[in-house]
Amino acid sequence: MLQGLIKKEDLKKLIASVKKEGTFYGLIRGSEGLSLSELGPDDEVTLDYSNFKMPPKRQFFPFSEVICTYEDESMTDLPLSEEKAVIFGVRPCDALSLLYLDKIFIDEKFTDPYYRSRRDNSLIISLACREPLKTCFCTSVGASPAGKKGADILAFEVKDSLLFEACSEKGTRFMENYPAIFKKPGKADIKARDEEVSAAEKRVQTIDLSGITEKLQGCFDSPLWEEISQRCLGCGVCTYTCPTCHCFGLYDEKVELKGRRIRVQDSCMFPSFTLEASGHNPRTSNEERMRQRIMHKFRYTVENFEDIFCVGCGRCISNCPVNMDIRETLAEVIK
Amino acid sequence: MNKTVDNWEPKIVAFLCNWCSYAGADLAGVSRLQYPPNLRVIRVPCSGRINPLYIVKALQQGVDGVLVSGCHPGDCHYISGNLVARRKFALLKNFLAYLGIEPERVQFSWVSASEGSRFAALIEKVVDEVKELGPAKKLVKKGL
Amino acid sequence: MNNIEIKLKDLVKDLFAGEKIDVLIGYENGSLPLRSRPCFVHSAGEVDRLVWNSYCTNNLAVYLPRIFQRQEHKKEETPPPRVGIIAKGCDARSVVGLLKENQVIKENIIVIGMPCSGMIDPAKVEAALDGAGPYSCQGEVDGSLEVTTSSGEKKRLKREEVTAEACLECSHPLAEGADLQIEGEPKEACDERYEKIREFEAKSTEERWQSFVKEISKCIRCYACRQACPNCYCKICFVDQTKPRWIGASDELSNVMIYHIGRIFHQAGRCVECDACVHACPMDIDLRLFTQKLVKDVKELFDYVPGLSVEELPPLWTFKQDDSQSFITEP
Amino acid sequence: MHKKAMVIGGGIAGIQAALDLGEMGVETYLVEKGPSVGGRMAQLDKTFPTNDCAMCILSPKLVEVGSHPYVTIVSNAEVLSLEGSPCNFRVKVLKKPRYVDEDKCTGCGICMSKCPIKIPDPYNKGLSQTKCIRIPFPQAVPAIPIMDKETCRYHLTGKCRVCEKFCEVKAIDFEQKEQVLELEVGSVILACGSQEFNASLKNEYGYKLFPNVVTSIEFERILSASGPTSGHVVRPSDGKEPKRIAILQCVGSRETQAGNEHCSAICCMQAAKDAIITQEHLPEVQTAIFYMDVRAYGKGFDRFVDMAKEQHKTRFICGRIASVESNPHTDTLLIQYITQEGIINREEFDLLVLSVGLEPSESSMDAARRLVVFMDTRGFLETNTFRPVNTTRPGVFSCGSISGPKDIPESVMEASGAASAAAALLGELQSKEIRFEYPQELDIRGIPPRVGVFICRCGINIASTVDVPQVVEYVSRLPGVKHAQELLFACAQDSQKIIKAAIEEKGLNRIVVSACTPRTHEPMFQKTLKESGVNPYLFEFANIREQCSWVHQKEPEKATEKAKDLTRNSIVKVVFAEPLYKETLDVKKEALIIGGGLAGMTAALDLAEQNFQVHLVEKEKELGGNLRHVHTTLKGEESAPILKALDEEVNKNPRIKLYMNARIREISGYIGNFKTVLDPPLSEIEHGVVIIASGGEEYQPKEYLYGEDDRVVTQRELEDMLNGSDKSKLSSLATVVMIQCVGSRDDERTYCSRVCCSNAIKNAIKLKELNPRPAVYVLFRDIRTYGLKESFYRSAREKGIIFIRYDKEEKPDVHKNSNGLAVDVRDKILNKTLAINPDLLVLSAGIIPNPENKLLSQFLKVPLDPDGFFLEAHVKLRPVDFATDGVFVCGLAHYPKDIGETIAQARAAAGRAATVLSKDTIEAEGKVSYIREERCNGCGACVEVCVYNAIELDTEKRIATINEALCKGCGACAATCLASAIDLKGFRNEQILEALEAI
Repeated sequence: MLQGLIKKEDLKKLIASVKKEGTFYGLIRGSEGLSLSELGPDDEVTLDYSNFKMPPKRQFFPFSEVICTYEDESMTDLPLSEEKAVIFGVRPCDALSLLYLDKIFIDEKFTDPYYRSRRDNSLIISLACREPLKTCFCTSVGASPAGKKGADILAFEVKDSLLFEACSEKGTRFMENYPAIFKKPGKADIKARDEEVSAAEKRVQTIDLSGITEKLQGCFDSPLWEEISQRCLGCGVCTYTCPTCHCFGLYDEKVELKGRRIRVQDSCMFPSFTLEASGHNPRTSNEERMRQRIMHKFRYTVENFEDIFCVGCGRCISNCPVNMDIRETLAEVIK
Repeated sequence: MNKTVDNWEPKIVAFLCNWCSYAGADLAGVSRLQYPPNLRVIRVPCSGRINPLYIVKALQQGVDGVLVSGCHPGDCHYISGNLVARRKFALLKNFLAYLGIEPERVQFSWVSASEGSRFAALIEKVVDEVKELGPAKKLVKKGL
Repeated sequence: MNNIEIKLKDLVKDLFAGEKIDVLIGYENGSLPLRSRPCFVHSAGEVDRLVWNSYCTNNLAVYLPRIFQRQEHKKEETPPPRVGIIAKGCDARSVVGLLKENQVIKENIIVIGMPCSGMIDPAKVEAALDGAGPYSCQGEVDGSLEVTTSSGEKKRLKREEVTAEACLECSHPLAEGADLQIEGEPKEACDERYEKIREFEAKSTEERWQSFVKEISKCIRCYACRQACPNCYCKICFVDQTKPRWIGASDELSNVMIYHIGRIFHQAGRCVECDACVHACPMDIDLRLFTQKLVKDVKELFDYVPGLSVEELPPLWTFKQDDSQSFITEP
Repeated sequence: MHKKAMVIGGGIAGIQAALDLGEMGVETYLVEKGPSVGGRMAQLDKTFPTNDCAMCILSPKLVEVGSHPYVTIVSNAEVLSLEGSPCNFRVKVLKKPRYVDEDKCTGCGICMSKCPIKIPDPYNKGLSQTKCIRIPFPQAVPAIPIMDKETCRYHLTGKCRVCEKFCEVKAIDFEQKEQVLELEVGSVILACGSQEFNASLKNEYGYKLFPNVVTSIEFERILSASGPTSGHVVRPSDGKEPKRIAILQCVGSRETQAGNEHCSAICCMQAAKDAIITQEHLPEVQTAIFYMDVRAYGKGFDRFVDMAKEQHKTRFICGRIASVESNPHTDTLLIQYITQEGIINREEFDLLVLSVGLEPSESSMDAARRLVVFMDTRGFLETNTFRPVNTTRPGVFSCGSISGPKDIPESVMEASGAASAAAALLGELQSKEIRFEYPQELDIRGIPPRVGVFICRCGINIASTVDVPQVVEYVSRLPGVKHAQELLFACAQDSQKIIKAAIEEKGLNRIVVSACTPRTHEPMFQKTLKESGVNPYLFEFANIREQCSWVHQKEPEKATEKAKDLTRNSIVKVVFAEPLYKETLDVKKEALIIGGGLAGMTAALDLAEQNFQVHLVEKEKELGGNLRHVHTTLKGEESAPILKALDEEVNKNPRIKLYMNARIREISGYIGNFKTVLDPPLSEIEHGVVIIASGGEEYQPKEYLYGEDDRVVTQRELEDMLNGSDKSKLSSLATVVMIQCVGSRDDERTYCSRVCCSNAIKNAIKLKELNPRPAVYVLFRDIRTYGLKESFYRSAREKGIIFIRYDKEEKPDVHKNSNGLAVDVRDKILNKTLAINPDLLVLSAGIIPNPENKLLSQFLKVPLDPDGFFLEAHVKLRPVDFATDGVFVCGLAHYPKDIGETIAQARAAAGRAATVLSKDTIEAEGKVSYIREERCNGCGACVEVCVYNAIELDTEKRIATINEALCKGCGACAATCLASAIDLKGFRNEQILEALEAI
């Protein structure tokens, strides 16, 4: 396991080096708050944050993208992205979410070339979590503040430095590319890191999800859903800010003979999601939609991919306008 | 501002009510009054028919200006369609300007069936003002 | 438990006891600090869930249209319930608007007016804590809010500074016209309004456009603003319509802009300035900067304030012969 | 013979009469002496008191009459003789040559543009020039040029024929001859109108001597945007904007030296209107109107005059102009005038407008002579107060100003009334069935659009500017277009054959024609589609002439681009068009008439005569209403026998069912299908129309000691006394004072009650006739004996009745003193207060609306005006209709009016009602609104914005529902609906958005 220490102020050097081959994404705090942005060497990288608002799926699975254009009878696919990118500062929970998305978009039979080219061309550097939020519950769903899954490199804040630890071949190759930048960490650094990690892990609130999938298998027609969903406004905040939600729709836009096909993220919380061309809608109510979302994440994905598609980032909780709390919902199901 | 754009001619869409303004435009024609060829007319039965979204959509489609014209208050073939519309228009005009869309891009007027020359003068004025602004960029859909 | 809360619970219990209502829409404690959230109480036994505090930000009127909507998808229609609703000034104004637009059945609703002293805006608290939600809250002390951050730091925030904008500028804090009133000291009405709007108006066209671009660029099209708005009760919102499709589905900026222009314009003469949309927005878009402009214009042009009278026609449903037409182009 | 009639005169009255007859299924010839119908109204700029644009409201009527299947316009023609008897007339009509073949001409106007001879334009009163061969005005119907033989170069010199050379359809015919048509009709309506007084006869005002003296009709053209100066108000001498304008009233009216004795009835309001409009054009202008009396006697007139005074800075000067001088250097006018106080003033003006009166025209009098109907000594048609639309010859009716000066709504009312009378006469005859056989319509469901595009060259009108072949080439490549071609004249008959052939050969299912304005030719192409089995709404028109080639003559390339764009747009719109069908609904051929007064009875008899069942509801125990208190008319006709006869006729008519002492409990439904519950008998009746004739009441004065002193009575009470048994009391009177405007024109009721001046004069004269001794004083504000009533004012003064003007601010003071009753009034002419001790004080109490109007208006969802009278759909052209179809109003329910006017309006209401009842079904518009239920929230916004009451909320389903029969297709509901749950067929959101996308 390759490890390397880098002074926080030396991050700029790394950015400058990476810039020669590709793009470096990191977090900066601008007038509009925190955002994952393309960085130059002169930008001040922020390390002081809990997590950022929009999950990293947006880097690979944009809200909308043109996938082909057509004119008359001919159709042209859009070229694949060739941009090399390093994404720095993703939290471990979010890094894990990318593995789930890969299961959807990179499949032996059906691979999404646009998603795949972006994934293949990117390197993920996670930043271990020190200050979990009130809404975090990663440890209950298989993630953790210092989880490595999904990351190519996991970075830890250690005093005035960052400790980089390669978690994949890609990560190892990356670190080997910049021998001048990384120094070998000392024992004290490792110890400091270990302390931080265990402190953070302890602070994450937990919920007991044992048997959740089985419970869900038995409660499709439960009156529970109506009760739970009463308060829900039916917006798309939870799904759009969720790092694993990935449903989308296809739309055609045309001008005279020319047109383009666009893929746009969709949300199972919207009635239009299931609206059929005939006008029929099999899911007309909020409760059915709410049930679908929970079932999808905690039952269907387990049945199909053997994973709960939730990483416990808490975005759906903190952003919900009416404080729908998925932890409470799950607790209700289990009860 | 953008006067330097070569050979650029603004495209202006005009929503005209059938009974007054469209007839006024016809009269301008019958009277052979010459005005700039930048207008594309969409005939509607009444200015009251015009959903404010049409105007916004026109801007999104990349037209450089939108003109809406109906009957003068009192002349409406449908009694008060133009007066119901007037309230929407007043708010929309203010609102779009407030958002930073140049006010000259979206204009409202009244032209009666006997005002061929007013119609021609109106088009002259609107085209001039839009030319002054240059091609529309705001609110325009990308990739058209 | 505060005095108002006790009075409220007693009153609601009486309503259930007297079989006046089938359901009460009120607030309960949320799962996060500084959050009270909407709740539905179906019996006297559940009344103790109810709370009344400085975190009751949501506009509860948003639930009314759907409660009263005909349940066409259900095999058997149940008669519409009798509903009690706890109402701040803004919620009550929304109810008036909904009554006017036939979304609420007048005979089936009891509005309980609350003496609202202004609600705390969680977004303001978050901003004061560098963008993260508080880990816990110790309550109000001497006009300040005491909170602890995720890093364990304790902070005191001046109440005034974390009070929601809508509440600071509220012109009718009292739920006038409510069926029942809980006595108390509401906040004073604010007469000095629209200062921000006037400031914005004074900017150059370009500056205003840039601000608009900046705000709308944040939008993720989650429609939380729409879903939280009591006036946005359309069965199928214009953005979701096909044949014709008013707006492209992508997040191309012009699409997003037209969504917001359309939605906000649909509030013209209807918006009660509750800021439900603002509070719902996960991206902190300053929607108030735009919604309030129309409120101001409607007042100035048509001398109309929404939500105050059930009888008065909404301004865009009617006209006056001498309405302003200074906006008309004279060739 | 089937139902046939002839209307002579194509002004607004004639047009309305022809349209109403046509709608009643009467085949009608509309004979017009000029080249186009339209009359004087076509020359007006605006109309009072609403300042509506005259052409905006007239031109749809012109188009309608020009294309009505039951109306044939015979223009440039006059009637020579009328023989036979009612229901069996033979008319000889002389059709004069136009030198243009009406069948061939397409109205393209090329002849006009090429003709080298310029002549003064009669449409613009000679203030501008037109061509010797010309279409009389842009909206003319028929839109066919006429050649002025007197000035035609070819006719004068034998050389030229330029017009013939350029006419591609060979329509010019220099050899055209006069033609005499012999037509058979059942009844005739005379509507030949009047003419303006020749201001040259009053040479003291300098007309034709000084350039800046114009007549009011010339000024009307100057104000008009389509006039000689394009609506720039300038004075003729130097083209500069006038700063001071004088308008002189009563030029040729109310004086007998060179003019006419009668009042012309319209000039006061026209002057106020012109002052307002002028000030709107020139905010700084100062206008002074010199008048004798301000005769603002109609609905909303007084408010209009107040507006002129208060908001438009118009001075109203009661006085006459004595002399006019023109400064030879500046052409400024120095006007000397005498005020009513007798003061002589001199003032400079830049422009003097002479309000010329109306007088019988030579052609009207000729027509009257040829038809052998009697005229009065002035030359107006002789009519009886109780038979206002009848002439002296049975079967011949009249309307409009041929029987005395009157304004547009009265002319229109008389027109509908005359139409009703003419149709009633033909009651037993059958309507000619006009039925078009069309092939089975193509079912296009599931068939992709196959668009045929036809681009018209319009001779060279389009083709000389727009590169037509290029447009054809361009559009032929557009999606959905299966056929594109050019046509020399798309509207020509052979072009229709070409279009039909293309539809058949290529299986076209949607058609676009790029040509001229759809406003005139659309119905014709729609007919062609129908004849080919294509739904007529699968058609779009692109206007590349009026709105392209003619306005971009110097930019052919850009015009071509525009023509492509416009055509493409129409193609997109037609691709998204859907076949539409007009809903029809059955008509219950019965009428409900509310009110059994003169108006209600008259309307009931007219409808019954046309074989319709009538339900007449009267709240009192006897019929007659206010007429019971009117004993004689101003002309001296006795009303009692008339009332008795009416009462009997109504009572014995088997088609009239009377409900006495009855009230309306409930009315529901809509045109063709109303349901009303009456009490008694508390049963429901079904009917197709409603006529409101609920009358009005005399104001009960609270002022001038009325009710406190027996010597104070109202005019009505005086009239009862004059016609009662105790006349002896009256013969002993020494002094009688009458006070006008009691309860009228004050702050509480701002309107003029219209009849009180005539009533006072009638009673005053009667008093004098009874006993010439007493002094009779009439204290008035303005004497409003409008029209032919003026002669009675004159005769009253001749009989020694004393008229004293008072101001609203200085009302007479009535009190009791030792001498009995005392009236103090300030006489402005003498400039002192007169103290009169009458032994009878008569108050001219105004007419107030029926207090039950409010309830009725709620029942029927029709509006009231601010004064509480019913508000008609349009004050000028729809004086008895409401926006809500199938409901009509007449009599005092509408506004105070005299007997003749009431009868005319009642017959008009009957006529309008008959246009509904004579049909078995009513056909709705094709382009109407529809609801998309799945979107409708039931908020009710649409219900509020619909002025036609075509939308209701279904309380059960909580969604809006549209009654297509009532929808007029304005689309206000669709634009107001936030949920887009309402859309307008033919202008659907989808069509408009697609069209926008294609721009």
